[in-house]
Amino acid sequence: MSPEQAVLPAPAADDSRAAAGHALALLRLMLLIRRFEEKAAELYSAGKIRGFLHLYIGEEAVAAGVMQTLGPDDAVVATYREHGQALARGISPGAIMAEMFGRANGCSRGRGGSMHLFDASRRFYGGYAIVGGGLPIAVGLALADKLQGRERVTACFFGDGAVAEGEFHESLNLASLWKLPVLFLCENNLYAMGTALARHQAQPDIALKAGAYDIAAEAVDGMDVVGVEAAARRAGDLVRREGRPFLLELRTYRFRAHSMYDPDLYRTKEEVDSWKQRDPIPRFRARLEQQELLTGGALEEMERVIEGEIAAAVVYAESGALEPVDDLLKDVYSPAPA
Amino acid sequence: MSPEQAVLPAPAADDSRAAAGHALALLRLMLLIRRFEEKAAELYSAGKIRGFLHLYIGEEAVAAGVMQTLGPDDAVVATYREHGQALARGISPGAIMAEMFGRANGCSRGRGGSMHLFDASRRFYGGYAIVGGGLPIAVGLALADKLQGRERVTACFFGDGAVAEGEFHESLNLASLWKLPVLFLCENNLYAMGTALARHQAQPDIALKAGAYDIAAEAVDGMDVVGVEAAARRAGDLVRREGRPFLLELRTYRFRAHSMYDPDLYRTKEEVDSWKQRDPIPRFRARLEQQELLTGGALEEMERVIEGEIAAAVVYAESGALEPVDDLLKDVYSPAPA
Amino acid sequence: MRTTYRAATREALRAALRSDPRVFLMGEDVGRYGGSYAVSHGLLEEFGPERVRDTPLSESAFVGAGIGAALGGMRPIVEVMTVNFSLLALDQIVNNAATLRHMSGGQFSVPLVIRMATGAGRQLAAQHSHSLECWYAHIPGIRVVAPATVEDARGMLPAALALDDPVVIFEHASLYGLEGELADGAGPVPLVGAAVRRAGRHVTLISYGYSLHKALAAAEELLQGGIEAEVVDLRSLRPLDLETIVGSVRKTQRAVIVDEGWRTGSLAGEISASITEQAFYDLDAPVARVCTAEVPIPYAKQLEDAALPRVESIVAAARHLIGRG
Amino acid sequence: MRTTYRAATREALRAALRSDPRVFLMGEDVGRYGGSYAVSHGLLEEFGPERVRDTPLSESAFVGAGIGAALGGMRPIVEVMTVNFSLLALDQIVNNAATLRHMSGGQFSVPLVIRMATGAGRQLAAQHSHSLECWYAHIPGIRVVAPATVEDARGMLPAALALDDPVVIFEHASLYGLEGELADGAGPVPLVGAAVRRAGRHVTLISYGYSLHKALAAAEELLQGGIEAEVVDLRSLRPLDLETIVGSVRKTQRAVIVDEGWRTGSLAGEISASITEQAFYDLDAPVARVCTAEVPIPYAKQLEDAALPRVESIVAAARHLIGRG
Ligand SMILES: Cc1ncc(C[n+]2csc(CCOP(=O)(O)OP(=O)(O)O)c2C)c(N)n1
Ligand SMILES: Cc1ncc(C[n+]2csc(CCOP(=O)(O)OP(=O)(O)O)c2C)c(N)n1
Ligand SMILES: [Mg+2]
Ligand SMILES: [Mg+2]
Repeated sequence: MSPEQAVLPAPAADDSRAAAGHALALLRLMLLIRRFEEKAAELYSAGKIRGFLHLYIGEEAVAAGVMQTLGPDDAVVATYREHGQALARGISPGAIMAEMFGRANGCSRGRGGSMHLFDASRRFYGGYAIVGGGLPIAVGLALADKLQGRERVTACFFGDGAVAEGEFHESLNLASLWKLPVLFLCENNLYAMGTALARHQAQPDIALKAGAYDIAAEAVDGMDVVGVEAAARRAGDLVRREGRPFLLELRTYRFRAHSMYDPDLYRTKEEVDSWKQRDPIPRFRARLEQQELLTGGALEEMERVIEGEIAAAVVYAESGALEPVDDLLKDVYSPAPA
Repeated sequence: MSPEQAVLPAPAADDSRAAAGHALALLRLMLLIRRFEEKAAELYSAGKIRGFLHLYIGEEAVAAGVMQTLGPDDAVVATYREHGQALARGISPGAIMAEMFGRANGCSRGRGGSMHLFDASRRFYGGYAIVGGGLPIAVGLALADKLQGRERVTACFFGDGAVAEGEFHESLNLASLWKLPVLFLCENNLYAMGTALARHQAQPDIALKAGAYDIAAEAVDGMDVVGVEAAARRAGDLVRREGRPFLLELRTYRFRAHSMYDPDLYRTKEEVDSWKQRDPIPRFRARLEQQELLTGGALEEMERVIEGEIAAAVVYAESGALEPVDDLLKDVYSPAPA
Repeated sequence: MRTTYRAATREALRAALRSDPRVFLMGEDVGRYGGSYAVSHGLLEEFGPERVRDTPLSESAFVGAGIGAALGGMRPIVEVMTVNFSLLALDQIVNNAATLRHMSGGQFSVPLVIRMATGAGRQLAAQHSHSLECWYAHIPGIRVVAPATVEDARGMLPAALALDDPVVIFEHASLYGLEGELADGAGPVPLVGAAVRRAGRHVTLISYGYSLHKALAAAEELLQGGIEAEVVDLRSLRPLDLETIVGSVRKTQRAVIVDEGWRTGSLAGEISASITEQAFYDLDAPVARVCTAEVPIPYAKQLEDAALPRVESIVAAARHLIGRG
Repeated sequence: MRTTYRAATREALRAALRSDPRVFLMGEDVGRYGGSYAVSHGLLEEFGPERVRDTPLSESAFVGAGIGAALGGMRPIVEVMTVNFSLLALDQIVNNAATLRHMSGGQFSVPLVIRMATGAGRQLAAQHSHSLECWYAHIPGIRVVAPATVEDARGMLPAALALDDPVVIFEHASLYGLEGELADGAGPVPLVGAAVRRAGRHVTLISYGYSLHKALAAAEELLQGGIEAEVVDLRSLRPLDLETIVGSVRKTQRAVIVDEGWRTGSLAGEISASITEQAFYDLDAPVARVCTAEVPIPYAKQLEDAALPRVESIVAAARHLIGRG
């Protein structure tokens, strides 16, 4: 699929949504994710963050747009590339940064790291690092909601690479067969590590595959935050109303390498640059300026505040205690029942 | 899917194929499979055959029709319900019966039993008893042919239940992505053990699923041996010509329980009877009589010969030696290389 | 009341479904078919299709869905028809069920029960005869039990459901027909803790599941020769109750472990190593193992019989230890 | 010539692809990406996309396809990026690769090599830090090896390809950077057989893979205290070379097994049991094990370090055995 094909205009009907405060909040959120990850990359090079680090830079519009449409009772299941989802869901930058520092004040007490962010209070059921592994979990969360008569949506993020896994197939069939409220969100960034979509999918049109499970689907430009939000809202409303799954394909691109280990040999500079032309942040900013929703030094002010938040997050992380080694075996099993 | 929907007329264009000798051979083969399995069921009750025994009775037209279209260099991968495929591929009734008796003269030396029939000389790569487990094997056999520049087809039989497994999804994608000559043959008998198709597939139209992999597909009446052969030939020719996979769905029905352990509580007698009305054997016989290809006492003669063959097969099995217990560890590993 | 292992398991399922609305059962053919081993027969009729759910052939998805449903507040009982098919669900069990509590810093737990039939002995050949309990017993984060009696078949399930951890219950397919006495109103039993099923002075036979009954038969036979064997039923495979195991061996100074798993890398090996670590100086002879021969289980009866632990081989191993072999 | 474990592995792959047209390499990102650990870097350019095949994320299908291709006359080398993902392919490996020769009465064989990275130590947390070699070593019908040196990285692959059996090669991810001497024209090495990597009189340290190097470091340290440790590298995990292992222990009368697997049900347990079975009366003290703590590997460095075998703990265990602990 060429970049061109991936461009769909954001439905005009939804532009109204992008009004004032909400629009600025969206911009702010995307900026926060971007700056947070730029800092994370810096701290990784400095050796403060270890293990695997997968950056979301370029894909911010997806998490930012989708998360607007979820309520506090809805559930989120994500992948190892989930800083954006975690921040968009409201987990504090400090708790996430501390997690990546491996500190006890991290959102997983330092036991998970970048790939395994959790927050029970926000029904953020974590980052899953086995590709495709989160899909059955999302199906089960939705099943629990259905069995308990709760009208909730489980939002399940996964990449284009996950579509090749058997668990994608089994999970979509099960969710549709049992009429479960799962919003399947495929972040199609055209690559599974170094393997281009067309080299891992015989049929690269992912949304089309939903038909094999009698699931409704749509593909949207994942670089347009307004369009993403609108599509996610349409899809989520349908999931809520009909209690059935929906597959939303978000066509996006990662600007950075797959992980900090990736030499990025499999893409041309031209391809990456052509996608950077469609960077969701400047694109949205331009739109707001044009609509005069962003004026004067507002952006600079926003950047300044975010810079402060991130600096504070780093301080919070630095200041976090290390889990004592004596607690190594904690939380392997539950305390025996009374 | 109701029995009605499953009925497709056999393409008239192909009736010519059903001429004389070939037609009688088809009838004879279906009868051989039927009588062989009736005897196997009897011997199971008598305790001569043990383990699991899955009967193909009612589905004979599928193996009989498909196997006509394969050459000696083509490969066959089957399931645990594979007596029909084995007989149709030319493995002798004696070798199969002996295998089910657990004798050293069985086609797997008594190590496999009913679910694991093998014959290297016929490129019969065996019955696989883990549902879906044979599909990746078939993909690999086709890959070996492609890499060695051999124009061969690998015929891969599996049931409707296997369609729900992740391996179905992964295997069809891989076969299509790599343009491998696999003829996927889904024996849709409407049940996976006691679970009806509509209760295990959100989208019960199996042929339709091929689109998700950019694979061509067709669904045919699996109770009509002529139609099956014609469709398998069309599909096989395409696989051979284009070196791409094809999914052929064969709509059929098993008249007996899933296995000898199955109380068969999940189907009504009416449903089973309505399908028995479409028994492929009387149906084809009637057609041959009407076309005066089957006359006088020909059928009785055929039955008599088959009865003799099966009696001989039982004698062969009875007379087979038991693998000596001292050879228990044989064929776990290859003899060390010279 | 006289009952069978199958009926006791069914009764445990029924009682759980009755007493806790969070409990539901899902798996292949648990409903309309009545369970591939007829364990869940009648439960669909009593509890309906919402709580007794037939699944497609999708082991990874429905086991994973069990994990998700547990995260979502339910108490799922997932039946994986047999351990042979559980290989398709191992990623979900090992990478998700076993890790979520720890990876989340204790925020989440996975109160999931997974039941599966295990074992060989019915001429089902290489793909349908696995005994992989040892694999599961290796994984921190899950608990593993193997009921070998009707009491445990009835009592371990409710005990497992009372915990917030994932519990895997192995039911040897050859045990479903086992008959035994069950006290009326029998309920939960302790999940952990080995049981001395027979007292003896000369040698300890350690086993679990179906093999336990071979060990008990061997003990009978040994008695004819004047050898009094103590028989320990592991009951819980993870955690292991080494206190009871080692306690018995300290007394008898000799141990034979009977395990249907293949010998190399068997649970028997782990137990042998642990006994030696803790009771080396009390041992009169090295701990012996009676396991399955290292071969994909063949179909032919004489070959399968030769591959599996037999009463004679247990008796011989015990006699040998005592120097009467 | 001075080289690295990574380069030696790459050279082994290159030589195999050059010398045998039946050999091809497939796996996730082995081609364009250059291999997730850069092992196969450059091979796509040299051998082309037909013989160096990038696969979709479909572990079960491409491992199964490797089995099928082996049945079809090829000599596939399948790279499963890491053992963590191999859980998704276990059904194919255990139920098909390991059984086909036996189930078919010897008619078919599966000359397949499966390579996978294994191990922890890089702060990759619970889902990316498994050491499940012991699981594989339990399965009859497959062979399992763990090259720990550049010679073995270079030589075990061709030795595996020369066999008609499925062979699983475990490459500890922390070894790829290991430097060592490789003789020019170095080729195949015997696949089976343990190696005494260091001679000693007082205690035998038994290990494999990356842990071997911890054992060697411990031996150095022990020497400071006058303890001469013999270090045995298992090399082959299935079959185990008990002759060499037991031979060494008979000599030193004391053994410490170092294994990155979780302790319960570890390969170390199997080896401990086997040593005791064969050399009980030669043992001066019970065989000791230094394994990984029973916890899903945590991300935080201090916790991961505490969970894994350390040189100090090996030294302490050895000293304790000798009564100088
Ligand atoms: C089952 C499994 N196989 C392989 C890997 C290694 N791996 C990690 S991410 C990745 C690519 C995933 O691509 P995609 O699903 O498109 O997500 P993206 O990284 O593009 O966001 C691979 C192969 C893994 N984590 N899990
Ligand atoms: C992975 C796996 N899960 C479960 C089983 C148990 N089982 C054996 S056959 C069967 C039903 C398969 O149905 P289908 O694929 O339609 O084939 P059919 O028996 O109808 O020919 C099941 C569930 C199995 N053998 N393998
Ligand atoms: Mg991607
Ligand atoms: Mg079927």
